[in-house]
Amino acid sequence: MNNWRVDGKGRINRDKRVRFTFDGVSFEGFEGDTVASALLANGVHLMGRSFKYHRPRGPVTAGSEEPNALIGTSRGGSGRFEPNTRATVQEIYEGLTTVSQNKWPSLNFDVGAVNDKLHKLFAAGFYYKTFMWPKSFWDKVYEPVIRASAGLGVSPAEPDADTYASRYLHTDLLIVGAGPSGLAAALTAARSGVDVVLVDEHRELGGSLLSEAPTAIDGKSAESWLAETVAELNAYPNLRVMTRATAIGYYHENMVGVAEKLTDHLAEPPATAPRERMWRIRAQEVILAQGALERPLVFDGNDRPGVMMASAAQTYLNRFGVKVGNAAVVVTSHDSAWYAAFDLADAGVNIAAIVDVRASVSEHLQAEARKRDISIKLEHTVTTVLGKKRVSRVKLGKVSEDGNVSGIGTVSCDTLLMCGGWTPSLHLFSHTKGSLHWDAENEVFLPGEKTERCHIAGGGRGLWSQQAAFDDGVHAAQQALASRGQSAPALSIDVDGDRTGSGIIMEELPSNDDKFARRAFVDFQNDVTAKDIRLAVREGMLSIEHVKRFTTNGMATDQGKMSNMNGLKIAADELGRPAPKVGLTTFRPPYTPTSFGTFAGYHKDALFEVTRKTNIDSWAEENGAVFEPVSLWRRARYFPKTGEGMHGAVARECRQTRASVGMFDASTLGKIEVVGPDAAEFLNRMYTNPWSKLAPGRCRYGLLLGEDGFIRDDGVIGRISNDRFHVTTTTGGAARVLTMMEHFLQTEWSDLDVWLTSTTEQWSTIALNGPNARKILEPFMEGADLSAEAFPHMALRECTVGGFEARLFRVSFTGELGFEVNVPSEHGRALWEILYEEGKKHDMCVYGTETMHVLRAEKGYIIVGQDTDGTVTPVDAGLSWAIGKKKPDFVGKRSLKRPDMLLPTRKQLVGLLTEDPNVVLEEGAQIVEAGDTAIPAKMLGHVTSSYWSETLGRSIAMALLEGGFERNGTSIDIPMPEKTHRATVTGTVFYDPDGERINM
Amino acid sequence: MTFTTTVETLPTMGRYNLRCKRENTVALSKSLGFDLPSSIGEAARSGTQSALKLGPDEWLLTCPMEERATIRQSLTDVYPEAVHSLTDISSREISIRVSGDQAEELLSTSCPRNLAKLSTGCGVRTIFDSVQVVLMREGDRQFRLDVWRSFAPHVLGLLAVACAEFESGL
Amino acid sequence: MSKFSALTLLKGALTGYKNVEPQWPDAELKSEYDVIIVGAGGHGLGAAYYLAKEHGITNVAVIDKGWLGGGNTGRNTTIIRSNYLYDESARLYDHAVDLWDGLSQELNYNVMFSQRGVMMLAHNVHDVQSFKRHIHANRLNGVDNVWLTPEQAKEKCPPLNISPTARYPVMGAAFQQRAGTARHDAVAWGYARAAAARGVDIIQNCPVLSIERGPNGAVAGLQTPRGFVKAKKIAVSAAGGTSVVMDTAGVRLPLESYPLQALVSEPVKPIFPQVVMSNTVHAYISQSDKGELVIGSGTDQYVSYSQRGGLPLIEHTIASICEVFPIFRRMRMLRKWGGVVDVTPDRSPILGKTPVQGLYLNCGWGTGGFKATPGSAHVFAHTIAKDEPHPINAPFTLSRFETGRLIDEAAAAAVAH
Amino acid sequence: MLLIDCPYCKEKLPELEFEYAGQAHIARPEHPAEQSDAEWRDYLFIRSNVRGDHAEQWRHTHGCGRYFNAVRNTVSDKFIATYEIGQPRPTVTKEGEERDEQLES
Ligand SMILES: Cc1cc2nc3c(=O)[nH]c(=O)nc-3n(C[C@H](O)[C@H](O)[C@H](O)COP(=O)(O)OP(=O)(O)OC[C@H]3O[C@@H](n4cnc5c(N)ncnc54)[C@H](O)[C@@H]3O)c2cc1C
Ligand SMILES: NC(=O)c1ccc[n+]([C@@H]2O[C@H](COP(=O)([O-])OP(=O)(O)OC[C@H]3O[C@@H](n4cnc5c(N)ncnc54)[C@H](O)[C@@H]3O)[C@@H](O)[C@H]2O)c1
Ligand SMILES: Cc1cc2nc3c(=O)[nH]c(=O)nc-3n(C[C@H](O)[C@H](O)[C@H](O)COP(=O)(O)O)c2cc1C
Ligand SMILES: [Zn+2]
Repeated sequence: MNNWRVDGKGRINRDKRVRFTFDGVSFEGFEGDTVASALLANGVHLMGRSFKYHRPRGPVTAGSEEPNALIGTSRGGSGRFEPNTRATVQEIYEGLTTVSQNKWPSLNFDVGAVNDKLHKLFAAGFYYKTFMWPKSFWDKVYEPVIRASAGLGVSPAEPDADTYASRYLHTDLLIVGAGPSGLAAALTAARSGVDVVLVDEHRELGGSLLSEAPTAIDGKSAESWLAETVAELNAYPNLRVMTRATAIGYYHENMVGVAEKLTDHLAEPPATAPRERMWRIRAQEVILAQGALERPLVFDGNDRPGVMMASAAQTYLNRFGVKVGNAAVVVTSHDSAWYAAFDLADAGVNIAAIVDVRASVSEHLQAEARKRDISIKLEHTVTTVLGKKRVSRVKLGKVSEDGNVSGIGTVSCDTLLMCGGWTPSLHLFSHTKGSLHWDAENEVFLPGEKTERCHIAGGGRGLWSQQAAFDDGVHAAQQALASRGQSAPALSIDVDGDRTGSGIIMEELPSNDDKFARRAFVDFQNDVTAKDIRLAVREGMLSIEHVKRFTTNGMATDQGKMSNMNGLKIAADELGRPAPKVGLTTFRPPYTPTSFGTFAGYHKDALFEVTRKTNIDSWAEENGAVFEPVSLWRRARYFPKTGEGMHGAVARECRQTRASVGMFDASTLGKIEVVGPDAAEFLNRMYTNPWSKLAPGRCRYGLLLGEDGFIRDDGVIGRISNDRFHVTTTTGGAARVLTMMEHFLQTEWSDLDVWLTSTTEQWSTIALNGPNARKILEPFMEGADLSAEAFPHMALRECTVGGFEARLFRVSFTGELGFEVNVPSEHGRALWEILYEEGKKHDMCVYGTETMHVLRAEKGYIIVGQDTDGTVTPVDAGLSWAIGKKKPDFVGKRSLKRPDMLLPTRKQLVGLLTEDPNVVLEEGAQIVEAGDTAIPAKMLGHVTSSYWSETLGRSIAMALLEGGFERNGTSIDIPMPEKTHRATVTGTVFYDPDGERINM
Repeated sequence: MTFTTTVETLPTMGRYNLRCKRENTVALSKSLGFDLPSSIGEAARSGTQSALKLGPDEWLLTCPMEERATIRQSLTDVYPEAVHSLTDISSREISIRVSGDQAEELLSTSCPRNLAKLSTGCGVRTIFDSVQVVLMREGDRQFRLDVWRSFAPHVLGLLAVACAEFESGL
Repeated sequence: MSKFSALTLLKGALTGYKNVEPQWPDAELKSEYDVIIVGAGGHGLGAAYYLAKEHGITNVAVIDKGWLGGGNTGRNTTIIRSNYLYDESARLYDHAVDLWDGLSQELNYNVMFSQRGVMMLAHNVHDVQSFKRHIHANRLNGVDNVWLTPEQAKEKCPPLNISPTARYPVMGAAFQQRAGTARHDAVAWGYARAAAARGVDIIQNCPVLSIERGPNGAVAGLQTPRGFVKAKKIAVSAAGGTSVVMDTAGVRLPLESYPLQALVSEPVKPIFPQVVMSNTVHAYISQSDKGELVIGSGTDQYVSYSQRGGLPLIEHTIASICEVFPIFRRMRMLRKWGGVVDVTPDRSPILGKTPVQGLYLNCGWGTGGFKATPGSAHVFAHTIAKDEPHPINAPFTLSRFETGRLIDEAAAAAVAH
Repeated sequence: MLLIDCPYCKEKLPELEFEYAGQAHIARPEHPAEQSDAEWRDYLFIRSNVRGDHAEQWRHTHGCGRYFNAVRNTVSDKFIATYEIGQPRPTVTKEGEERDEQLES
């Protein structure tokens, strides 16, 4: 294939070759490769450009903490492009296409790189200090340029073609991370029989075991130990293993969100497979075995392609069988890089030198190095890296005791491996607000006080050897079980040939070059240099939080995994304060960036949110209704005949209803059954109206206020029997009203013997309105008398209609003779069709919400939420009559006596008739005194409802108007952009003011 | 594992919401002919009738449609001594049955409760996605969901998508 | 304080930034001040600046329990608009927009005020009625806000989904062009720097433990871990801590503090210019100058000071954004965080005097006070200096909860931010 | 997502089944008509809003349907007790107030 693969190394499947493209060029890798490993195997290091300076960048890690090698990916076809994917995580599959980002015209030649030349100008926070003059340039010149040069990849441009899923999972123990400590914990717990879930973000279990050169575990090669362990774990029915699954957030009460990638590694995913799934795992106990992340070193040119974490090179070698270069220099302040050097040397990489800033390193390591002919440079440093798109040479220097550096020349190499020590991964632990304590000896933050039932094991506790990690994993499992009152048998896993090590932490590598001239990167992606951090401190950013925000250190897509600790050390150095006094910025979810789709899960398109439909809705759909959304319901708005628009349809529906009869699906009205000996007393307390004297078989309009005295809801309430009421509410108010009633009943009036049951969906409600309404119903009443005498306005009865058990109300929301038939929901459509057939004999129409609105407005009936808005009292709405004058109290009564409620200048509900009868005012239009043209205007109120009234042959409107009742008969103006309309203030009843038609 | 779990909508059944104070449960149990369960989540059965306790003063009574009148009559008779609320909600809800090996896991796509804790024969009111449901475990691998009628398509829609997901094997 | 300009920047660059000086000195707490402002958010720092600049009162301290700007000022989604319904609100927020325009120049600090326009989507007939009510009221109040058809909205904001078959179809939008965003941190820093330059002491990491009152009932000073500090006047501008601080002065408030969460995506190249808000689907979004999508929604359901918040709300918020912008489903969430917002019953702030002599209150901005920062700070300074409210904040009294004279923007429209 | 112990169901259940319902132990005045404007304001609007242990109401809406009381720490969000409506607030020993995350040492 090429000369960067190392025979006999790696866990890739050499039998399966995979082709993919990068920037249009086709490459080959093996199954099991990531984009980064496959490109490296092809000798490609240059994979991206940085955010600000457009510096050429290659992968610096081999994992999800990668800040540099971010690419766009797609499997082709529409809606499958994704920006900012970490090449070090994305597995290759046949047909994968990838592109580099943040470059123009090409990755190799990027014009944006001029920024790098101007870097001195672009110091941290520079944009806060300039781009202010001339002021007018901001919108047109500066900001567009700033915006265009920011951002990394490009946004997807098409709707996502994939689906996403979610799952809840409950378990005794969740283990995050399947390195040695996680595996040991899983073995221990699984053997003891508890339910265990083990998650790891990689495709394979093993964590660092996959990357380190083989040790012997329990007398077997690490590789076969791992294979056996994985097999054992997979065999436990009480253990669930999830790979490619990242614990993204640790939420309240041991709930951990785990984002599982399902198809992004497959060439041909199953058709109905979701792309990703969000697991919401609730665990009794959690073990965080996330390991530790290797820290970069900070020195001039540390961002050049070919400069890489030592452990990453080791991973590329041992896991992917790729050597990242032929000639490497290793620069380190920690023992672990020595081992990486040995692994690479053993694989044939020429290690030109190990440069260690420390004065002494164990004799054992030195001997191992000498054995491999590696030149050892203790108390040395790398002062700069040469080579632009790939390391070509590094300058070394000898560090004297006083920190002075004397150059000793350059070394040629194509790779520079660095290691600044290890940072325990405590991201998830920090999500719980668990405290961190500073381990002064090792200069790391370790877990302190816990707020959740969690246990940290392995690298996360600063333990560095496999043996220690295994032991700690066992221990953590035992602790977790113990806190559940269970015990687990001890398990010992013996490691032979273990590597232990230690190191020191440097803020910046020593150098004699001007601190402010060095290009020593701390946050690679955001191009934050050590200089930026020092400058920020000098500018008064004394808090690490200010430093972060001023420099953007740690705000890139790796969220500080690479940069936080180095940033902290440099800031502490500049501040002259110890690191723990400076503190860390807060880790927040998600652990790694997570697709929106995964959070949204199934909630997409029709399943985004419930759409409620009545039993009659299907008829409306079949008969050409136009719908509108009303709270969660969809309701038929009007029923256009061929060629009719909304206005034509509504005019016709109004005409037919007033002239003969119209039928309306009112099923969405809320319904509450109020039952018990104290039912009437309960309603007395809730509603403004009196209920005690309402006779069974009769109904009454009810008005509900909030405790603040403002109208919340209304509806007709019928007394079925002494102890049973049928309460109706507005469509949108149903749930709210029931909640409010339950609240009062349960928390204030538990002495009352009354119970509430929602019956909204028990009943389909069909409203018949118009002079011929009775004629439609009568044939189906089995002889029951519907005459005005026997069944007057506001009567109700339980009966059968068309053979269906029914509750029949004689009520009207149109001012016409009206009936509302309630039948069990599943029969709604059947009855509707029966009545529809009958209606054909009487020129009956069906109408929707729009006609309902017009007809009720002609009668001055309010719609709560349209003619009222949460600031309207019953008096304001002209509903004083609905207040039971003799009642000592009801919800909201006291508030009506507050000073502001008594002002005559309150806004009151009135009618408006425009001077020009053809002008239909816009709902929401504002009202001013006649003739007032000032701006800002003194607004007197607004139009709440406005329609063309087909019945009256003119427009009508309702309005909330300051001192409206007093203004009856006067003129006001409605200034619109194009023209001011004049109107006369009237009462709200425009049609049949004496209410005769209702009693027909 | 091949996916064999099924989702079906059941025919209408008789359903009452029964409410009363604790001191009246004895009288009501007597007229019903079986003891109302006393812990939330528990169900009691007698022949074709059953009562599931949903809240401290609330039971869901179920029966075949044609037996509704019997229940209503016997409870109406006892009302003067033992006041209560009996409300017919037969049509309010639709019942969905999920049965098969992966029934529990299928439901866990949208149900935040720990379903393993729900024993056979028990039932609770809970939430499925954003929808309130009464969830009963009819058997080891069989559940029934009672869902308000207009919410049922959403629940069924989610279950259908979940079935497709399970069928994909991923 | 040296002036920031391209020239000084260049000079700094050429001289290796040898001349940088702190943007605000780390002041020592004195034993006495004419005015102490509790809370170094945008509102508190701004009030200090205007006290010094417009009223010549410079013996002022701004005290914060943490780092300045670390409260809601440092964690908000930066939406600025003034298309509020009621005259009182429109005047207050529009006063702020007037001051935002030119604030960078005034402070000599680029706060990146960007009038990219705010688009509020209507998804049902009720939304349409309500937004039109706003538009007409705004027009007559001299506040720009216009109606867009779905097609016009799409033209301005191409990624918007206006399909009529969407679960929540876009039926139109209200659009305010003068509205937009600003760089939140820069607002706090700009005011801090300008206030410090005029002699204001900025004291960080110093929680105010209690407000002490003298025998006559008036304020005497306040207690901190660094000792007692005398003050003639105390102004509380401590969002997320108001109830706790005011309680120590014996003033109980109609406030509840809720977590409000926000999140950002990974950064991408510019994809849409406006701020887009949809109250009906519960989410709003803009793209920052750095390229990340900045997303927010409503508060969590329970009161809390934990700055944490739960997962369900985030899931719902993101689902909502993806409904309105289906192309964003493959974008990734980078970080989410929470703030603590003080909410009043009518969702309007309390800004003015209190029953205690010498104690002034600026609180209750809930989910939407960043936009008001310069305006609110400006009139608050007036109130403190003159011991009487500026006409613009006169209606925002504490006593309105007793009389019932509420300014109920929420009840009128259920619109946030 | 919180876990809430419903005192009626006697089970710790996911927050999604519950609704928060405001501060607890604010009794509706016996005779509202006799309340002064200031007293009525207190009932309607004034809330303790404590930073620390907070007595509050929740409803097990998607469960047993009952309102109940709880004491929860508003800094840690942890529940300290839940109890039935009508019962007095239990005296609980504070678990120690959580540290304030904005504080820097
Ligand atoms: C997620 C989120 C999104 C938002 N989005 C928007 C938006 O898009 N548009 C908008 O207009 N508004 C928005 N807001 C609201 C806005 O952030 C706030 O209203 C505004 O920033 C308040 O500013 P402030 O200066 O009053 O308070 P803050 O910035 O919160 O400052 C108050 C300060 O008081 C300090 N303090 C508290 N107690 C004490 C004490 N005892 N002693 C000393 N100091 C104390 C705090 O540490 C804090 O620094 C949002 C808020 C959040 C949380
Ligand atoms: N050579 C050295 O000096 C040195 C230094 C440090 C660590 N180590 C090695 O590290 C090992 C420590 O073992 P360990 O088990 O603690 O760690 P580990 O690094 O072996 O395993 C941690 C695993 O957790 C996964 N992970 C982390 N966060 C995750 C998340 N949010 N979601 C899902 N998966 C996540 C990682 O990808 C990894 O697979 C030892 O073997 C030790 O030898 C060696
Ligand atoms: C408008 C805005 C944009 C932000 N953009 C980013 C960002 O690009 N990267 C990032 O890591 N955080 C970003 N943040 C979040 C901050 O890192 C931080 O979470 C927030 O200020 C709250 O502080 P805390 O998380 O430290 O409590 C942004 C915050 C705001 C308000
Ligand atoms: Zn319960």
